[in-house]
Amino acid sequence: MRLVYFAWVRERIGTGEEQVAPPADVATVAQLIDWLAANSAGHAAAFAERDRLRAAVDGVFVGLDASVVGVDEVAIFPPVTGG
Amino acid sequence: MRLVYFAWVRERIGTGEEQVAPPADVATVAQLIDWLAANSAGHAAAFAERDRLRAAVDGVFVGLDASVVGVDEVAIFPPVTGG
Amino acid sequence: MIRIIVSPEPIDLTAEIERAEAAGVGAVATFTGIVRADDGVGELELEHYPGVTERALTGLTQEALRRWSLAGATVVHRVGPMRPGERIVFVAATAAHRAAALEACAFLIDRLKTEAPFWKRERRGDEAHWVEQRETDVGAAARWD
Amino acid sequence: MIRIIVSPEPIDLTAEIERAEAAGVGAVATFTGIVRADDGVGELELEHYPGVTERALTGLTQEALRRWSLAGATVVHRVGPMRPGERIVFVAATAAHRAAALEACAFLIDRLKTEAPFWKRERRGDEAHWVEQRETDVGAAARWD
Repeated sequence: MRLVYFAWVRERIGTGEEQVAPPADVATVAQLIDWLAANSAGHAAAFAERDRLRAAVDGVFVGLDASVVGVDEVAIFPPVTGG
Repeated sequence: MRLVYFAWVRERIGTGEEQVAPPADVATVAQLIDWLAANSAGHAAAFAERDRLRAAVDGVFVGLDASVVGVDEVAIFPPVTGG
Repeated sequence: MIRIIVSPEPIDLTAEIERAEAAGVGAVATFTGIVRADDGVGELELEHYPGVTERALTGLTQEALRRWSLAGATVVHRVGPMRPGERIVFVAATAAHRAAALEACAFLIDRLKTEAPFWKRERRGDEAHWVEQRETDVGAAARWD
Repeated sequence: MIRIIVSPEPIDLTAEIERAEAAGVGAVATFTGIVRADDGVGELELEHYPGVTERALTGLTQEALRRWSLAGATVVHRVGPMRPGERIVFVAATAAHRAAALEACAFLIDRLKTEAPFWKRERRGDEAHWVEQRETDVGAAARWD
């Protein structure tokens, strides 16, 4: 599974992209975030404020309760600020 | 008093501008219209449908009940269609 | 900053937009009206009430500046004969933030349609007729009352 | 006709407007967002999610075409570093009649602010910070729900 990060999430983690292989019980975006935060201080810092995180799965914006089972790409980022 | 006409009001009357000296009892735009229509077939044709007429007195849009006493210029025209 | 132009010259959109943007604003909303070719019109002619037109448009832009926090308001209206595809009217509102610019732009064009002394005549072949005021235009203007 | 551009190149407003007008429409509404100089910002940098951004903007314009009777919808968004006075975003909606164009234009910019994956970072001198989403933007987008 490819993970991509943007804006201050990317900066706190220290990379914009990484490949991970989470265990089978990681079924949702929220569980993926918990698993990543438990394994790295950088991820824990980036994900400290859960209500400031947004996500997309395979390019589609989703809630943090969305499934990540069998997906290719999960993006985690702050609320968008374009325009 | 100068009268100015626009669009189909101007065309039906046959002129865009004329000088008139209405009698003293012509006190409003509506009375001016009545007086003009009584004295000319062209004006009568132009003013046949009173609810399709709009007016301005000295450059300010007014209702047909507005005063024309002592004014310099009265404009009579159809509803506007710019833009 | 108010800019009002009533002229038979074609409307130079680039120059008008660059002028509007020059004020150092964050948001520019514009509306451009174009002569439609889709109903057989070969020529459109715009008559107006010289002097009074400019006064009405100035009053309209001043009202927009009272209602919204704007940096500027522009109204450019062409008069005389014009062809399908040519611009009849250009309206712009500039502001620090987009809501004021968008709302003021819609206000200006809606109110212009019922408050400024312009009259349109359409020519199709040898026939010409004066355009009637549309009920939807009266309604659109009234929503700003 | 949908036109979506996400690019580090400066936005060529004249070319975009001429392209929008070329469809033979009667009404063109546009919104342009410009980097404001008024709060000490020396540079603005726009990050985005390549591929997904274009998909989000395409979905947004398709939604506008479903809601209103439009001839076309354009969204051009600049990415990368830019300076105060430069254009960040240009949105245009074209239609036979003005109400559709004006409403669709406001819809596109309001929804873009909350639905398209762009992130702004402002630089003031040596300091940089990520811009926070504004509650007023969330509210403006929600009025189209």
